[in-house]
Amino acid sequence: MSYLLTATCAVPAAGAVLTAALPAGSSQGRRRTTKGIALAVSAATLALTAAVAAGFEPGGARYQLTESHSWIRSFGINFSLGVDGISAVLALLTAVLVPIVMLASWHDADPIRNPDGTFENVRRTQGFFALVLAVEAMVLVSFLATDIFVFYVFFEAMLIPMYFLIGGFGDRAGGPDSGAQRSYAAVKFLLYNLLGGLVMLAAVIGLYVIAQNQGQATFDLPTLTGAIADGKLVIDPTAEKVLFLGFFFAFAVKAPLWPLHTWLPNAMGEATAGTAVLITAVVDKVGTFAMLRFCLGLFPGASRTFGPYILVLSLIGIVYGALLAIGQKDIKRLVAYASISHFGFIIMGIFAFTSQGQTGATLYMVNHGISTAAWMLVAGFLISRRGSRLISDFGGVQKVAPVLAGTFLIGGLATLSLPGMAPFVSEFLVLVGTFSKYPVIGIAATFGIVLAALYALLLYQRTMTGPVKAGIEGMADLKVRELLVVAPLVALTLFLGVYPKPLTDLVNPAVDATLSQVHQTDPAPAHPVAATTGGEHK
Amino acid sequence: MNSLIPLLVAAPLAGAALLLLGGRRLDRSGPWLGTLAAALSFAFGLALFLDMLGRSGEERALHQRLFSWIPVNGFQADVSFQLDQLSIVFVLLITGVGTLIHLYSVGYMAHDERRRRFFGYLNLFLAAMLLLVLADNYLLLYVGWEGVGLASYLLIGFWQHKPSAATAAKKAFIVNRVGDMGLSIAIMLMFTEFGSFAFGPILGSEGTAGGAQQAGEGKLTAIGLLLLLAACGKSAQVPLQSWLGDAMEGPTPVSALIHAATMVTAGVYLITRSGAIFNLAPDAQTAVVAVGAVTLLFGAIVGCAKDDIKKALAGSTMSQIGYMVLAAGLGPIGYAFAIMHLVTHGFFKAGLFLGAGSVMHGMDDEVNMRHYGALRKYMPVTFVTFGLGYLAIIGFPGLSGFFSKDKIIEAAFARGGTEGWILGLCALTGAAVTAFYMTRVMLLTFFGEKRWQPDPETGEEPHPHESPSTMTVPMIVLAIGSVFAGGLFTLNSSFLKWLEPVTGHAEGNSPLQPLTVTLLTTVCMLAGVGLAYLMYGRSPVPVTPPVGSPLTRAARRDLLQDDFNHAVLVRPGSGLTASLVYLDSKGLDGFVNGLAATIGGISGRLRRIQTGFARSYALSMFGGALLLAATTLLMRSV
Amino acid sequence: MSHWLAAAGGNSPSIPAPHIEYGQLSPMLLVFGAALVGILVEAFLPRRLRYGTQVTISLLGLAGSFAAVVVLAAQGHATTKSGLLAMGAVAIDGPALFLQGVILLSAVVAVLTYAERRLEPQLNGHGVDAFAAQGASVPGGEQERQATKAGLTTTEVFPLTLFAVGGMLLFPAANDLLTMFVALEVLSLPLYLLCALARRRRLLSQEAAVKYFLLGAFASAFFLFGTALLYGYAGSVRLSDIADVVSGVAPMTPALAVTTQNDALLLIGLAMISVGLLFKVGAVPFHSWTPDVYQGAPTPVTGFMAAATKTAAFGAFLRLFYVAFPGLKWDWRPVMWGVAILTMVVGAILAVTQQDVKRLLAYSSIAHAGFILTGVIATNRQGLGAVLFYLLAYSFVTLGAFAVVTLVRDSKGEATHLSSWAGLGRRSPLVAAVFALFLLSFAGIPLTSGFTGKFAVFQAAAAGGATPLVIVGVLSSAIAAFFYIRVIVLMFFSDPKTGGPAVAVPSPLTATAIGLGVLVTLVLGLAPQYFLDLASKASFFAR
Amino acid sequence: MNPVNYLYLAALLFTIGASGVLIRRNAIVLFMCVELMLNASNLALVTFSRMHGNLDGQIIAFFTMVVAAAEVVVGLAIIVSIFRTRHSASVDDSNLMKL
Repeated sequence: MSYLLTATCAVPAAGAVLTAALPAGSSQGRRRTTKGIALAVSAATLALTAAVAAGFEPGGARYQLTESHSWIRSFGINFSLGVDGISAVLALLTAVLVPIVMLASWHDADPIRNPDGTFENVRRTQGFFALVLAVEAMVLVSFLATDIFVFYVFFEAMLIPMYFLIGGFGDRAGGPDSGAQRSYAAVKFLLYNLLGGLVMLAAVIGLYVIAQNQGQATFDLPTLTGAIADGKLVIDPTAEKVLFLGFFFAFAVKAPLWPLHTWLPNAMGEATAGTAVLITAVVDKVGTFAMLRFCLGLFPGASRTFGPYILVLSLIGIVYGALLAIGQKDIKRLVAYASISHFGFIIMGIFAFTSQGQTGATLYMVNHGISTAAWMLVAGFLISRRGSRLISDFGGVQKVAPVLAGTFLIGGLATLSLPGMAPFVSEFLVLVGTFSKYPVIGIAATFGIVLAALYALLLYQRTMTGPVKAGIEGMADLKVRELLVVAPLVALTLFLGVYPKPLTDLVNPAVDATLSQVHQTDPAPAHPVAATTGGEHK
Repeated sequence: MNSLIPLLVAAPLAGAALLLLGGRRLDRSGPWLGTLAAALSFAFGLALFLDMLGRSGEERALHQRLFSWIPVNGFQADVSFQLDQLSIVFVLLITGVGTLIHLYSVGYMAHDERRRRFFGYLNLFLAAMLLLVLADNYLLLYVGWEGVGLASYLLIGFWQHKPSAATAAKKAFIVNRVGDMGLSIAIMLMFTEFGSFAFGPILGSEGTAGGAQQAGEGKLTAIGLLLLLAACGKSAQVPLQSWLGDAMEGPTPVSALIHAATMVTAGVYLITRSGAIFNLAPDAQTAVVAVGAVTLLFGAIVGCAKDDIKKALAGSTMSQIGYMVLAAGLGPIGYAFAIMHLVTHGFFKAGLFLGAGSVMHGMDDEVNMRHYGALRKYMPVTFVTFGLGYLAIIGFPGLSGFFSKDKIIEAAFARGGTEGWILGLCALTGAAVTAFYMTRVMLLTFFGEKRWQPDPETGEEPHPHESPSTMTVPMIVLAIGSVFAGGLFTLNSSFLKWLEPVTGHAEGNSPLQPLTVTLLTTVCMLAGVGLAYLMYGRSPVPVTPPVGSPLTRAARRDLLQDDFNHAVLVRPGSGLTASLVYLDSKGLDGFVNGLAATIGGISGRLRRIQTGFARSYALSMFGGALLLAATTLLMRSV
Repeated sequence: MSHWLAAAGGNSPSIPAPHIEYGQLSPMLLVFGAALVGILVEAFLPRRLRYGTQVTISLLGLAGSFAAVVVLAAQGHATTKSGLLAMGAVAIDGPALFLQGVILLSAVVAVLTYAERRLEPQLNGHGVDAFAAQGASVPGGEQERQATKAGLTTTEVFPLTLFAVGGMLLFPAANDLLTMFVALEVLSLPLYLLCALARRRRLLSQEAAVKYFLLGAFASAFFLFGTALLYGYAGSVRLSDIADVVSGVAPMTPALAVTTQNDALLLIGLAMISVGLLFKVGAVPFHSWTPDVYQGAPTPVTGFMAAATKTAAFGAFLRLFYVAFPGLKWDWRPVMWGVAILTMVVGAILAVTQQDVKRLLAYSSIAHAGFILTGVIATNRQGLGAVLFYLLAYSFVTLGAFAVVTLVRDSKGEATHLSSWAGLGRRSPLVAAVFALFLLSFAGIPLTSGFTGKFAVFQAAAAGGATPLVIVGVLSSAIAAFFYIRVIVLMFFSDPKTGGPAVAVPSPLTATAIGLGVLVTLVLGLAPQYFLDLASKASFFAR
Repeated sequence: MNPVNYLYLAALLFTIGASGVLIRRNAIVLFMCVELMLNASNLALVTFSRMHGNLDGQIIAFFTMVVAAAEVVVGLAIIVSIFRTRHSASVDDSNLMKL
């Protein structure tokens, strides 16, 4: 048994504890040590995750590098980890984004200097970076867990560090009531997700009891899905539907699917840009990931039954999110609504039940993570410079800070899925995958790409172009640290747009396995022809 | 030679990357670097062309597969190129005209501090456009398709500090996106129909039947209409034409390259490339010709009313592309003519735009033709090259436009029946109107009295002067092309034969003799010129435009296209958005908050039970005991 | 008289000496013994020595008792050798020993918080604790002033607590209704007194005591009347005998033939006994004393009461329903469903608008009683184990939380109004973090003991066919989460009030108590297997 | 005499006691009502003891008396101390804590 996966999750967890325990102080040196250690831990995690992805053989078993440690025997719970292609790419996404988020949030958690020169809350720095590492550890466990209970525990537990990240660290750009707004956002985030999680808890228990009654007292995902597929575990259709809805509700809240999305704009709007990225690019992905892994594998029948309805909801989400994004006055809320639209695409890809759709959805999770991170973090740099989140406070930034404006545009273009950039690949796959089974929904979703262009470019136009507005003059362009944040994201966006094969190779087998779990196949073309010309010069 | 094909794209792409990432160090050398990249690409294109000439007709098409782009089960998207007779025409046009315009821009943008970026964008455009015409499948074409859209967006909005430029850029992108939607749905439809979206398997090649031949007409019509939607967006055809006029906010070389010679003709390329589909979908073809015919008149009418020289030319572009689309819609009989007109139009329209740019350059960026006049004396080279382009576009016998347009009109009549007559007459009318508005431009700009206005801020009058040689040389080259290209192509039907392996060939059955058509066209042209001379040549032109007829006023407002879009799309759209924002905060969020408030309210009410009186607690216990006993008893009796 | 003779049977009236297993009763005997020694200490030792002696005696007694429990369990009295003691009056079995262990540990922690003398400002150079200088003095009167000046302390609280603990140990082990009643009174009476002994806010304290006392006595009366009715029905108060009569396996006598005809006796008796027990666990609608008493009592007592009383009462509840009334499952389960649902929902909803930490925790304890009831209703072995585990987890979180409450003080003593907790996280991040951990455990967030407990209970309930209860439980958990989180928001995300309370630095006593709470909360959340096993092994009643 | 009549009496006494608790304000009286309830239970116990012919009920009654006595001690101590504070034995005066 290899301990690589445990190590991957344990390193950030240990790092979180270590970071939290570091001595506090207002001195810059102390802060720098804290940040350096946290960054080093996240880099180590990235290395481990890369080792996991490198060690994964696409042609091999469904779950690889598996390990299982007895945890709570009484309920048949093992701390089981395993990686498949989908979780590998998502773990990689997490590990890549966390150091970047840290770097981007470098000064966001410095202690607040009082007017009299003293510092308030000197543990802020330690707290922030420890919480980020804690989130990373929990997200990684969620992605890698092959035990439903373990997944559930960390799926829920990650709410707490997230909650403190949202509520405790604002972006200092809010109005006078920003504190109240922030705690409102944090509470809303927590309660919404907790409610989802508790409903799921009931479903988890229900599933366990059903399995127990049929001699399968386990939470082990491969065992359960195998038993369901072999007919050894029979869930009554009504119960299956209820359980599916229980699971799905939690994931739909987290994802977030319309109409359960209303926590996201508040959370992303009030949190720091780094935290907002963690929410939308990392934590929310656990929701969509879990739909793919748990809902489909455990409840194939119910998934098929509810699939079309979920498609409709996701379609509404796509259009609704985009329209709302167009109507926003606040940059970060705009990004949040754009994310809601994107999550619609992801969920649509999952429930279209085609390999294009699901591969697209998985890639979409990665690509949305990267591109939204780029967009949001640059927005964060912008906001911290101006001290305002209102779009109307900006204008003409490209004149004074061209690099900032340029990277912001790239982020926006990635968000609108410009071909050549990573999100295009996934968005097109999702659309094509949906279209081949549900043409009407596929066509309707395509409207989303027009609306995406509208919100992304309107935002760029309003903030960056035109004459330089008051308060913008003398705005500094991106600093080296900030460039270090943006450059890898932009590079990844472009690279994965042109050459997504490394990811698709990882993802394809896992998607095949998932599709066969729900007994779905791709529709055959009406008049099949050779897929490619493929020819060299004759 | 195959390996040269990727280099065609790579050269400008590398140039773009270098220029955009290179930083200030390249500010000075940037323009030349960019031009070099374009020229390099042209050289590759030329080499490939010469190589292609050396092979027989069937072996001319080259394929080069680079790598598997998106490999997903049942879905194979490759980065793979196809260079055939049609592509090479485009490659040469794009790189050739592109290089010239790069060169022109070196002079034109010499004083712009952000010129390095400008050349970066231009190179990016070249790369994307080449990708568009070299792709061997629709998805890769789509990448180029949107890539040119991006370059167009960046270049229209190049002067971002001008709100009008930023707005125009965004508008262009978004209108194009509507068209792109058509293309992407078309690709999806192809995928579900054929399991592929590569040209070869679907369209067939050189005698081998493709998947299109097996598919039902309904599906093909749908694909055709969707492709037409895409073409409408990119080529500024009705109803997605509204962005082109505004796109003139970009620097003039951009208008020349992207919004006249190359990018806007991508729609024609798409339709021609997909000929195999359209040939089997007559309804789609009818739609194409209808769009073409409407647009050619629409653009021409708009062109008549504009006082902004670039906007007048933009109307003209729209109209000329209408001709091409019309020709492409006619099927095999028209494809070659569409492409031929596209190439000749590339020459003369680029030349005209460069001329306009030269005029603006001399007139301190004045664009209002009513403030021009008598410039022929001050800018002789510009006058001559512009004049040659003018003659070419109106179809003056012997010049390029004469040959290409004439063929299209002929083919339109050859469609036969009522349809043929309507199309033919539209095309003829268009020719007359073209002559009218181009003569108007010519007269207002170069003839008559000088009507220069002092700068409202500095009070200085412009001092028109000839442009530097980096600008005039490209104009001269393009003028030569405008004069001779048409004749060269028609000679021995060389162009037709060249393209035949790709487009196929068909003989039309025109109700009119070719000579009759030529005569009619010439007469129409002369009538247009004459009318324009009567209106603008004989009497001095007022500096402020007269009110004009309702049609003129509508034409000035682009035939109310923006008003229409505003009323039908923008206003309801923003209303919808605003109401959704309200709904989200008050409805959905309100529900959530309301739920919390309700629980709080219940809690507040329920709290009052806790009165603090021990006896009331005892009462609740007593009641509870009674209830407990009663229900236990009741449970038993039930 | 004739009956008396008949019952004695025969003409040689010799009363057999009851057989008492002192060794196996030693946990209780040790505690009672320590309590008696404590009384003697109060009587004979000079005042200044009493505090130290009492604390030592209490801790020794409790620790000894706990050791006895462990030894008994190790000897297998919890599993294979479980049985009845003292002529069938007391049971020694898994649940009894497990809960006795929990109660004893809680008591140890509670005694630590009782003994805390560093939080109150010193008087005459002496540290004083949370208890009134002289319980009998009139609040604000001359006598009180003098007593305070003299530095008097009420060291009687220690023996009182020991008596209560003794009662609590007996309560879940009681195998007949009489023993149960006596245990109930033995645990209750000292608690009534302890409630009245707060050093600060004595009016509230006395009010709490009088309310608790009157309502407790009222509930006891119900319990006793229920006992009488059940005795009437079954002719015995032994739980197993009642069960036999209910299931019809008992030999039929003429008297039984008469009484068992009337099920009303049985059912009303059951209902009335339930009233007594539901009162103690704080289930709706018998909960109304909880908030007032929790608020008014001295906080260390509240913590003790909340943890240990609930444990003991649920122990008795379980024994009663699992041993005496398994045959009546179909009668009492629907009623308990209703009670559980009401308890969870009302507890959670009422807590939402509370403004006082102690009242908030009181309502939270009501909601938790509801959650535990779902485990009781499961009526399977899993449910039993789950409830045992839940009680263990809940006790320590509760003790820890109330211990933290003692730390947050202003000039008037403990600052229990929520508004004064604003910004605590900025002033004392550690204390706030610890309290937040307890709150999260209450809320049932994974990786804390509260989650494991809730999961176990809900899982058992679902397995026992009470799925709707699980759903209600889950939804009320969500409501409950709302008010726990509200406190966290207040502590961490609100600005501190100027002149607000400060966090007093406690002595190692309270620190140990809090530390133990944290430790148990985390261990039961992260690695609960051992304790789940323990609870699962213990989940078997002797009859 | 039918022992059931004693039971009716016991139930009546219990109800009177419970009603007293609910109705009376004076803490002492209220407490006496509780005692009445306890004694009603005793009556019932003794009756049942007689019916079943065993002594358990009677013995329980003795226990109950002892418990009641202990309760009186504690109860009176509390009531007296609160009376000294407030100069009132009305339980309704003790409602500082509510809601």
